[in-house]
Amino acid sequence: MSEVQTGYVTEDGRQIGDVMLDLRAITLRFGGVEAIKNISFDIREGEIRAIIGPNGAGKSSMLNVISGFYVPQEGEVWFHGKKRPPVKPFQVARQGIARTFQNIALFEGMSVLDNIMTGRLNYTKSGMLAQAIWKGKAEREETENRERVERVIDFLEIQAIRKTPVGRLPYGLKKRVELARALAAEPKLLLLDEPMAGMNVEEKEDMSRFILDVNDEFGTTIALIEHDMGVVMDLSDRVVVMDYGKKIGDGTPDEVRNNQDVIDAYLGVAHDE
Amino acid sequence: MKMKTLTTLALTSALVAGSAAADLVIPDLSYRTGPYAAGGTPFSDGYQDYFNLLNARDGGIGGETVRVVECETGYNTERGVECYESTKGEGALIYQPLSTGITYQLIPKTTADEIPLHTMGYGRTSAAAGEVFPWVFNYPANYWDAASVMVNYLLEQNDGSLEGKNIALLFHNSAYGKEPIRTLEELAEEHGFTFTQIAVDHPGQEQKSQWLQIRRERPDYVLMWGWGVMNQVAIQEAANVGFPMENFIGNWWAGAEHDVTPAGAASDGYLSLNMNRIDTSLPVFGQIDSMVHEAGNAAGDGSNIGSVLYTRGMYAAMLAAEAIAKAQEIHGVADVTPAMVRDGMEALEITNARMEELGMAQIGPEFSVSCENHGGSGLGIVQQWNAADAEWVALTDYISPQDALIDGLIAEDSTAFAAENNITPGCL
Amino acid sequence: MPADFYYGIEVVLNGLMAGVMYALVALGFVLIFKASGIFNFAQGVMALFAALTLVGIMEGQVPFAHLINATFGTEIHHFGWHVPALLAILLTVGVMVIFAWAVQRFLFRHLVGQEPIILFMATIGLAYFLEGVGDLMWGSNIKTLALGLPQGGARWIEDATAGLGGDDFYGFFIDKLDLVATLVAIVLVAGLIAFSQYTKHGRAMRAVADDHQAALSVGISLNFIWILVWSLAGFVALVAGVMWGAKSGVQFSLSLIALKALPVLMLGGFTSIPGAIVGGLIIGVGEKLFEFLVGPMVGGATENWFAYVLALLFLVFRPQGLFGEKIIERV
Amino acid sequence: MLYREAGDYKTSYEADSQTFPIAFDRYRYWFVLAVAFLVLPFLVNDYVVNALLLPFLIYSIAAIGLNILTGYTGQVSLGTGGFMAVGAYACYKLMTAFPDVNILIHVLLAGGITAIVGTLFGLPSLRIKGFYLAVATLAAQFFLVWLFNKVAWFYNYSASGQISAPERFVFGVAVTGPNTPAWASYLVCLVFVTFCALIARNLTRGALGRQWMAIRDMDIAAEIIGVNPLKAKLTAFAVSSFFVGISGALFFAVYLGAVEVGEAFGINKSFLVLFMIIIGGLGSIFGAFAGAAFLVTLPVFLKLIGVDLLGWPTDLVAHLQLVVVGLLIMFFLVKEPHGLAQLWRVAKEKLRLWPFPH
Repeated sequence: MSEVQTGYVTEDGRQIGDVMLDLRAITLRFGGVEAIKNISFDIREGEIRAIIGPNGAGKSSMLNVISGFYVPQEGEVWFHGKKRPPVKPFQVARQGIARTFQNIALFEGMSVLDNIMTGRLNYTKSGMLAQAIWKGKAEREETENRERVERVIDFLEIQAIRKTPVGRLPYGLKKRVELARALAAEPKLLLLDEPMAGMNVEEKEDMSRFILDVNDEFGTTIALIEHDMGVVMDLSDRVVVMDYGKKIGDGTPDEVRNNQDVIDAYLGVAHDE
Repeated sequence: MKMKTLTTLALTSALVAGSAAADLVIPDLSYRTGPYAAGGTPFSDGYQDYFNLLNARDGGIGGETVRVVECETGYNTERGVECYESTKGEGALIYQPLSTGITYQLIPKTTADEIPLHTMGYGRTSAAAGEVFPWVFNYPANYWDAASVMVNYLLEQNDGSLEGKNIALLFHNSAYGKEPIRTLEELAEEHGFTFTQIAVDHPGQEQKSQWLQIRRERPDYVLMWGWGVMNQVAIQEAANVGFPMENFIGNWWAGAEHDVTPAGAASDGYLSLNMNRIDTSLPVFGQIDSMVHEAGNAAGDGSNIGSVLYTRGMYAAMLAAEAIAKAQEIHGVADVTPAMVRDGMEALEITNARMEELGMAQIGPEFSVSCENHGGSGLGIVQQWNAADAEWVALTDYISPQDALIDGLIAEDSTAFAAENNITPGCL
Repeated sequence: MPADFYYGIEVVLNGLMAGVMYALVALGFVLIFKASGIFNFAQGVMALFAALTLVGIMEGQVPFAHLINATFGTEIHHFGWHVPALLAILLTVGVMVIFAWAVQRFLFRHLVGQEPIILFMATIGLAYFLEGVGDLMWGSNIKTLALGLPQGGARWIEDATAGLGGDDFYGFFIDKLDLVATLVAIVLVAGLIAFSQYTKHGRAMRAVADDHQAALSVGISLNFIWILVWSLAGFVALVAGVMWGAKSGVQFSLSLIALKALPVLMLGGFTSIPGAIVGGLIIGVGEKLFEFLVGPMVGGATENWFAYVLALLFLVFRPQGLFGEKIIERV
Repeated sequence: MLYREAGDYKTSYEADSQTFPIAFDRYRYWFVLAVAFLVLPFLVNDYVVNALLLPFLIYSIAAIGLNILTGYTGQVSLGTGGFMAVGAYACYKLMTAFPDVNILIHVLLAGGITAIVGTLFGLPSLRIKGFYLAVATLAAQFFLVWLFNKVAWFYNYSASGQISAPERFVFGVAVTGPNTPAWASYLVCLVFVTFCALIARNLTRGALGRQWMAIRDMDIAAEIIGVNPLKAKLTAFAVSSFFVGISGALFFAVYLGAVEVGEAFGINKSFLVLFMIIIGGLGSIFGAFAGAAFLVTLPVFLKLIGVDLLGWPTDLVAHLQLVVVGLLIMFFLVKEPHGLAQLWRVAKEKLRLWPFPH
């Protein structure tokens, strides 16, 4: 479906690579309701891809399809050039796809550090016995993982709350810890579900900076859902627009901004009919 | 931290209590709480009241006062262990643990600690083999005797033949309930009756399936090894399905007043075994009433005097007191040790004359204990509930079990136990 | 074997009746769980306590007699009067209402907004407490319920059906007490439904069950509703205690009937009154039929575990229970 | 002033993830261990060991096991009694079948067998959650008890259906059977408690523990970030049952010496152990100890006060005991809903700031 067959160069001069994730004609139904209707789009390596649309457009469902949490009734998911067989969510995570959630899904009973450490689960190879004894491989791995996590903690500037139980954190910091948990997994593809919802301007600026830095420093491909149009237009390389489960636009921010369907459906508030 | 302070507290209190022991200490592992409280309370009342009577009337046993130390087990094995450990340091002379679980628990412990254990009509049947279980006594009768006595009673009712009859056993699905199965299987073969086993799972509040089965199969007789709520429900359900009460026989733990009263008039005619006679006119009750109750030393509120389990508790206390007296006689000292009491138990001889002397004529059968036989004579009576007068009426005199069969079974089981535990049988 | 076939039917019929008895116990759990999300571990003990109180009042027993006697050296046991059954039932209901009030006032009011596990745990404490108080108040001997409930097989059913299955079939056995229990259960459930549909407090109760916050916002007093619900559960406990106590006498073991209600709850769902009834019937029939058909091959006494295994198998295929709504998981 | 983090800098991640990050805690821990291993064995008598220490230690193991399943992984189980029975009967069969093998190995193997059985009964947890699962584990409880009661092979066809532990030795000292010295049975249980607590601590602070807690806190999110729920839940069932099996084996072989399945491992046992972890604190190893100590020692303590000190009738004291335990549970809850372990943590936090709380 995608028109561009090889990579492209963005306005700010970054090289975007091949198609990493290709969604082909996805249809998802809950009972009789079609949450996603025959949608196709792709995500390229190194790109920041935004999915926008009004509430109930099916954006989060789309991320859940990518995560493997929802299994679409029709359509195919291609990852790294291969058709993905039906998989469990945890297998998707192991393929290098990490994510955050719209309504924060942190583990409330654990400390910030432990929460972020869960991001490293896929890098733990020592078995149960080794972990029970603790000495040797298990301890070495634990230390390596901890070093990795500390880098993420430094990167996201949350050193001070390392040992705090997440239940006690304010909303903005929780969002950041959730991002840290996803980053600790060193994902190839990072899915962010409304990373800036409910934040004030300053917090949004911080978060935007982190997203850009992640993309820049680690070369992580990012797909995000966001409502703040300004943020979306600034951050993303390409944008998919959804409405009532249908795709109504796909392209660079400029293209989308000028797309009449999108204006009608989404930005239509300012547009006279 | 907390645990340690508690431990020290327990330690000191145990020590303090231990030093005060100069008289004859009889622990009473009672269960006045929990699901079986209705049975435990009268037994414990009778057990204690008799010792209190001895103190008041005779100044104790052989001049030594008796101190009863009551410890509540709630029929729970772990609490029983606690009770055992907390009382044995006080110089306990004889244990009457009352629950199957606690008994099995205490058989090895009392053997190691050399304190005699009396399990009167319960516990481990093969402990009657005194050479394998030198510290355990289960006179005057055990469960296998009971099964055999029941069958002998039925033989008597059927002119000596049970050929072609169908006898069902309704049993509590536990070690206790399964006790008579082996004996009854043997007897079924010998006498040619059909033997059906019907299990009731603990606690036994719901027995519809079992009684529908009885109603369908119409056994000629139902024998019951029940306990706790199972007894009351079984008797009620038997009445419900119209099973003739006079063909329904409980063992001696399924034949007390509280087992039959909830079913009211419907329980009239129900039979049960007893190892001792019920007779409220025995002089001993009058003495207890005047010398214990009116003196304010009674263990209970007095409402249980003369009841089935009160009488049995008192009977158990009498047997213990007689054994202590015997021990004093053998060893020539008044302040006997547990080991001496064991000797007294092994030399115990209960005669009609002695029982009459004690104001409880004919309360139990005559029997004597020896090193080889710790099980007594195994005699039992059959009693019948008269709902109108609310009293148990003895139907028979003491009936003998089939000794040859029971002795064989006991020998078999005790030999196996001896082999498993490296015990060389012999007299102490 | 026609007789066996009819006996099979008899087993099913009796299973249904037993199911009603289980459902009576399960109802109490459902009432409280639905309104407050509390899994009330003390429900069984409440049944025991209510039945003990009923007998105690009827017989004119002095509460805490043993404690008083032991402390003051007195010898009091009975007031010397007998209270008629109906009045005693009313008084017992009164005691259960006071109990419900006390539970709210001194326990759950301090635990508002806690997690379900904490509330569950509080009911464990309550169970211990109530068991002790019940024993202290009324003593631990077995008491006979003299309410005059009919017991025994219904002869007219037996006689009318005796001819069905040949000489070996003696007619259907149905316990009169079970028939009464069924009747009581029908009246009870109908009463509960009518109460929750047609009365102001009943509607408030349903509103609370649906959504605490919304109920609060329209001015319903949660405190009052919870006292109401616990009182109702206390009343249901009394009914269950009386029905079960009629068979066995009122004694400690009555508190164990709660175990019979758990598989029923699992099957029917913790929040559905029809679920409790249907669940009870399925469990009753299932375990009796299993004991009838398979029991003899494996040595019997299978009912206790089979009830749970039946519920378990059922849940594996329908995790939300019989009447629960399908769980849609979201993130 | 001693009890604080200030000045106790961690220079490595290993040091930071150790069990007791505060130096004072570490000293206290070593002190407790030293007293338990080196001092107590010389002080204890039969009463203290058999009535208090053995049940406390053995229930602690069971509570640790159940806490892993319920407190850490969020899977409520009421099958503890049944699984303890598996441990006990496995131990009995092994002891009688291989009398020459060391009893300690039998106990470990009994734990292993229980782990397998527990994993099997854990399978429904993949579909059934919350209270529904709790009730489902009751199926295991009732079935296992029925099975051990019914199949005579499990109790070596003995006439009574009871199993009795034959005498076995470790380093020439009897640890089971009637001639066991009190200190020996205490030490055996202490060794297993220490072993189990260490393993439990290591597992719960590491990757596996995080998986468990992730499943507990939010199973769906856990799965999406890469936790295999099947593996996490089943490992929790396995590890938990392993501990519970060990406790069952010790309960039978060392503590009671003779048991009957329905009486010793009935449904009451399942509830008791669950109460222990709830009262002690879910998701805390210390909580398992605290809960076991509370429910084992409190009744004994109350009995000492009521019967021995005040001289009340035993049945009154037993009834009052229930009232007091019930009241205490409710009182604790109202004051501190998260159990004794939380009470302990709060006390430590206050201590850490003392004497300058602001």
